[in-house]
Amino acid sequence: MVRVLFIFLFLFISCDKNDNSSSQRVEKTYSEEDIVNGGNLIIGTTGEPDGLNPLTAHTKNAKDAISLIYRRLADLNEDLTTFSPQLAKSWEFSKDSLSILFNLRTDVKWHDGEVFNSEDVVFTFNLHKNDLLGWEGYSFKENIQSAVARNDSTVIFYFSEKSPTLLMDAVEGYIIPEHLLSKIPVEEMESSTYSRNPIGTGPFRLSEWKSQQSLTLSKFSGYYEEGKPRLDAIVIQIIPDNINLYRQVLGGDIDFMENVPPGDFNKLSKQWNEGNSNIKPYNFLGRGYEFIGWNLIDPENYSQVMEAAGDNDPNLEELLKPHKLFGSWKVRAALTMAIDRNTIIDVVTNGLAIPMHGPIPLIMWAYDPNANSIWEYDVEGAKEFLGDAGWKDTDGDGILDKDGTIFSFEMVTNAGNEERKQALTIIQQQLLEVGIEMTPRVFEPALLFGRMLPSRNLDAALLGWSVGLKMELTPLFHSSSIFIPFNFVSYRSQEFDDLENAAKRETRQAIAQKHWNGIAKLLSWELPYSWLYYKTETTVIHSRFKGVKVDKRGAFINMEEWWIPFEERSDHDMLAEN
Amino acid sequence: MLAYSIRRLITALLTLFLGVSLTFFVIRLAPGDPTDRFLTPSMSPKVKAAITEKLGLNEPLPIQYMTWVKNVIIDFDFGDSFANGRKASTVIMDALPYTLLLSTLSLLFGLLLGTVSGVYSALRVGTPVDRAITSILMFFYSVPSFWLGLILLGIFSIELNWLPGSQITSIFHERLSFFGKIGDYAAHLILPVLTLGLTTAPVYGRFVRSSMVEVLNSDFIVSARARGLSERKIVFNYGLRNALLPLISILGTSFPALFSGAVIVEVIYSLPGMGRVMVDAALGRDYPIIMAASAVAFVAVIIGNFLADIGYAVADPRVRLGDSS
Amino acid sequence: MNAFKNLISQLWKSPSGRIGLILVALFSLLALGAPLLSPYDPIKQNLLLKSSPPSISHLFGTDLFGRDILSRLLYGARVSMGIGLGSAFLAVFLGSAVGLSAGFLRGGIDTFLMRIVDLLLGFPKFFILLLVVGLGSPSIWLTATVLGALSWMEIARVVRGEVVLIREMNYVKAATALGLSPMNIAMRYVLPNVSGSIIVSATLLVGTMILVEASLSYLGFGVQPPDASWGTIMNQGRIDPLGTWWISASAGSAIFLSLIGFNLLGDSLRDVLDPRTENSQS
Amino acid sequence: MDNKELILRIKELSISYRSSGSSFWGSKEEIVAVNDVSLTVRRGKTFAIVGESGSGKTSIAMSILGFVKPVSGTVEFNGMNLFSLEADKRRKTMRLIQPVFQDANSALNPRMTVETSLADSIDTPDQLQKREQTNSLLRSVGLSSDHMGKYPHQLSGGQKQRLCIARALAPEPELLILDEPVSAQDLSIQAQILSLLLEIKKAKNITYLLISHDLNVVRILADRVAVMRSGILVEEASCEKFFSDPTHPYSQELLENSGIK
Repeated sequence: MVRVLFIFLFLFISCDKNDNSSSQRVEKTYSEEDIVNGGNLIIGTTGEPDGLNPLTAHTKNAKDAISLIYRRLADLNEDLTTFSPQLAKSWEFSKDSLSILFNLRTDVKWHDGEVFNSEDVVFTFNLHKNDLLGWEGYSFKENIQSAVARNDSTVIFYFSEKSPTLLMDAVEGYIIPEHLLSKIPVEEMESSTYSRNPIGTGPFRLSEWKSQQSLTLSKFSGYYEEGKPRLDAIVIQIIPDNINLYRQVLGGDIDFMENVPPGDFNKLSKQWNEGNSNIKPYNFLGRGYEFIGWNLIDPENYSQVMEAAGDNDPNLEELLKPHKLFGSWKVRAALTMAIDRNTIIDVVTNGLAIPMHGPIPLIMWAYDPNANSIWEYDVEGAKEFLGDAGWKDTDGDGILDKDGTIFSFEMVTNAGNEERKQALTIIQQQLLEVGIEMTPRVFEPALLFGRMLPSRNLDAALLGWSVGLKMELTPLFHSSSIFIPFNFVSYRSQEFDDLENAAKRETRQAIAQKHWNGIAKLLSWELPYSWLYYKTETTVIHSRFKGVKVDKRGAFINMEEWWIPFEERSDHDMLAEN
Repeated sequence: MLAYSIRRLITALLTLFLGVSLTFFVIRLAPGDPTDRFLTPSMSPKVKAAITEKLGLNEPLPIQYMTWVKNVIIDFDFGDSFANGRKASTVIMDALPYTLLLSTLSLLFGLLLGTVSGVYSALRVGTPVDRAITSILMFFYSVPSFWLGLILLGIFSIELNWLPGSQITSIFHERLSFFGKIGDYAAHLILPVLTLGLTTAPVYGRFVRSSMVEVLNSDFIVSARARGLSERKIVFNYGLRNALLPLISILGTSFPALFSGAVIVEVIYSLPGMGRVMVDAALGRDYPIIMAASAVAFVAVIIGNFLADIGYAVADPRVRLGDSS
Repeated sequence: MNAFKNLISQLWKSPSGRIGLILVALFSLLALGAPLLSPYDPIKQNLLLKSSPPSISHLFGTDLFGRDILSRLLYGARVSMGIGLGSAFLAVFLGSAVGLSAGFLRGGIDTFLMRIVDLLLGFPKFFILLLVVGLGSPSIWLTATVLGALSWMEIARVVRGEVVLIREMNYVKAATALGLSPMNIAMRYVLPNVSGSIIVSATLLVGTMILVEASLSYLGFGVQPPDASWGTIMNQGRIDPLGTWWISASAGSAIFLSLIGFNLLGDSLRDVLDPRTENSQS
Repeated sequence: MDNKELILRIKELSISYRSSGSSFWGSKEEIVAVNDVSLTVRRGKTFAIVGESGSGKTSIAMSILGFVKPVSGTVEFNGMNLFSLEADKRRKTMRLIQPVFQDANSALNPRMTVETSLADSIDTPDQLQKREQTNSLLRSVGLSSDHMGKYPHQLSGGQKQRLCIARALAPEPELLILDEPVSAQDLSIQAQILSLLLEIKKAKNITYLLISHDLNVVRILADRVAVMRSGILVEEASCEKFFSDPTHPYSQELLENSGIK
């Protein structure tokens, strides 16, 4: 269940890591000559991919598998700003910074034996730009006017305007085979059988897919990098129940698992450090963070105004009234001080998260911890602020009131996310200590995201965003997004708009950083959100795998380089290849 | 008989049609929008509109309904899953065999266990053995299947590690011999079948016991005893036959219950059957899957009832006589 | 009241009736007396005591937030039994109304109503429940209403079957000959004589409803916080089934024991009220 | 015969049932229970219909009471066609025809006390008057007010039948349909009930339509006798004539079998 709901946590597409695997155990080191090929990796996952067509797949499970089957033109490096060649050997910017020329590899084959060439790149780009398809990385391509093949091994991308992210925009998205997909109408792309029979240029090819059970990815012998992949096969075993899955990791049936429950992860780390386990834990900054969004406008007024004026009325924004409770900055600041992030982290994630104070995700280059205004846990301060805002407990019932109304509201979250439910429960208690009555409410994701957020019909919501690789806050806070569900708090500020516009166009990183710091300071002071914590990943991998690289981009970044020494091979490595 | 069967068939089809149509409207009128799952913060409204159009969700509801009915009747096409674009019928056909396997095995196990304990108990009415069996049946009748499932899973899979606790095959399934494969399936099915079978058995056990007690007290058994027939013959030829007859009719109606029992058991043991498909589809507002799954569920129920009627007719000589007249 | 006493004493005669009565009475008292009996506030957190196993101060242990499981179960009894009773009541009301109308009025109305019953009986109920209860934020009321609205058909069948028999009884004919109104006859001559079957079905249904609600909540579809039913509490124990075994053990036992109670009581009531042994009626 | 003297007139009455048959699949067959029967009953007299079970005598009674719809024919009561009365008028009229059934057990609502059963049959809103009438009714059938609070299962068979008679008398009917009124009772009770019936008839001048297979009972109560066989009326005669000189061979057979002749 948790897995399905995960789909609903819309997240930006991004990557990152922080190489602080919690390992203190000394491991044997290997040199290039020790490396031998062969063996298998069994990945355990709670969800089945929703298809392996990079154009139409949405779930993390699908994207992970796709990253093994397909290649891009170039791949993002750990710094999240530079790129390494993949299908493109090299690239050059034009002098006017409005086009990039890619030199493609000529030795790349598709899994079906066809040769990869520039037609595939142009074909892929045209589909990315196709509205009808609704590819989720569409926004990356908005600044690109066209992609033109000069010859079989050269493609030029033309841009509308200058931007610091030209290369990132151009290389986003996996290249798909023109010879297989050109005949499929766009509308039928998602339902096409191709989604279950993907052909890519990556190190692994799909060899078997048993619905709801497992996927087998076999070594692609025609892969362009010499000697890779080193493993014979990767089996993705689907076990919908997280606890069951974890038990199988302990039992040795599964080699690799993400999202290990924090309590279990800590136990496992301890065992690993003591040398009592061959399951190696990796703890690194992930891609998700949790926050409370305060509705800044009055929900009732909003629906009346929308009904009366329609969303095309140019004066709409002026008609909106501030929220009775959270329209007040003092109240938001008090609420932020009333919440003890560390306790929440302790209980909900067993300490495996980092307190968060501002809008910039911790893995992004633009993150500067000193830029945020920090509101530490301070019950007295919270009470004082609330008093300043006129909220006093005049009738002695323990709940604050003002002009005859008591300080009471509902905080909503989506069903299916245990952590959020738990966090809500704790926050309820913490708010009660300062005299605020908060009722937690859990709604089906479809209802919450489909109806409540768009209609602003809520007081406050505890949600999480997933982080994309581009520095981007427009959907969440820009005034141009005020009527889309992502800016469900209806934040609008000229200052923010100016800063973000400038930051996104600035090609000099140092200056861009200044703008982003300004944004961090502004938002963490104005508090449309109370940011709670940034989650760390809890991934475990069997220690017989060598050459493993796990960083803020995730644990799937170099699986083609993983290998297993002969002496450590297990049952899994004897699996017949099929 | 033919006329009757045709009449039954028409009623069944009508039931199916009405039921599925009702489900269609209930689901569509429910809050929630399947396109939300495609939302990403950077998606433009234009793209969302395109998706809505692609999924046919922009049409008025009656039109959507007509289209759906047309596609199902003419092409037997239930549409493509919103979640992964696969044909809904394919998704169902992938999952259905496992649910059928689980339900059938559990039914047989529960039936066997229920009949044996019911008959045994009936032959010893009022004795401590009878009371013990009745109590045990009441125990399993009242124990929630998910709790029993958790307990069995905890003991036999997690603590003792004797049996697998998830999936239908092991990772090494492919390299097993033919019999090895069967054994592998069996090992994975033991706990689920035990869970579902044990909670179903009391339904039959209690029923068999009371009807057997009634039959054993009836005049023809008494007179058979008086004629000095062997107890064995009395129990099996006279008693059991008459006592089991009514069981057939409740078998048919217990099909829906078995189906919903399978949903929970499949979720607990992570089996790749209809249970997971249904739960996921319900959560994700995956209309085509929901509709196809409910059609299957309706068909299962209707077939169950139909088989019960036929079985009843075949088993009851009076019914057969009536037929030939 | 005399009849009631009589009934109780008859139930008390058999061991199963006694156990059923005791369990049902016990759980009802626990639910009613939750505020008095709970050693702690069921929502009061004590994070210092989070996930602690059973002890003298917390007999059934605590949950992730250090809340007392015993107190939560006592309050959960209100929700679980409330939903069980409420939905069974609704189902009995609807089922009796439909069964009585069909059996009493016969003819086209009977055929029509029973066709509907057949149709609804064919519904894959649990699946529909998943879909419908999953729609909104399922409150106690919504859950009880949906459960009740989907469970009345069997009662309608039972009631109709009985009514058809009773309708042919001479006292009904005599009443008709006396010129009593059909409504009067239905309510005073027919209904009281099917009440035995209705009470039996209703008692058994309460157990079934508690179980169905628990199953839904266990799957995460049932009532949502701040309300907590036994199923919800059990679902909470699912996060770490071995580490916090006491949560699912105690919640599971509560569900199980209440089911035993209602099932035994229902069975015993059937024995006592069996309409076929007419003279045993009070 | 003028209308005053004539209380009930049955004309060409035919009744048939649809049997569901023993066949599970099979089609339904029609069974003719009463075939073209006509007869008249005089006010203040006892008219007996005799015949074996299945001869259709009870069907005639049920159709008079309106529980069975005839295929054809009419039943006139006090000159009014019972089948074509308006609902309201019909309800009033029907209160003048009351049945007494064979099995008093099934004729009494097991959930009602003696008092309620009787009170239900008295059509007055005045509670005091109701109570009085209930009491006098009870007394008139030989029961005491001690029985008021009792349930049917607390009464003896004879007491139950007396209660049934009391209930039938409550609306002050003109015609009582007695369907095997004593055949479920012991011989000694039979005699008591029969004498009660005779007494009541004398006191209230009520007409009886007696349905019975027991010729002894018929001989005690009846003024006229009609014999039914397989739905057909084979003979109708005065009581004396019937018992002394039956014309139809079937009537003779009946008399012989009953040991009266």
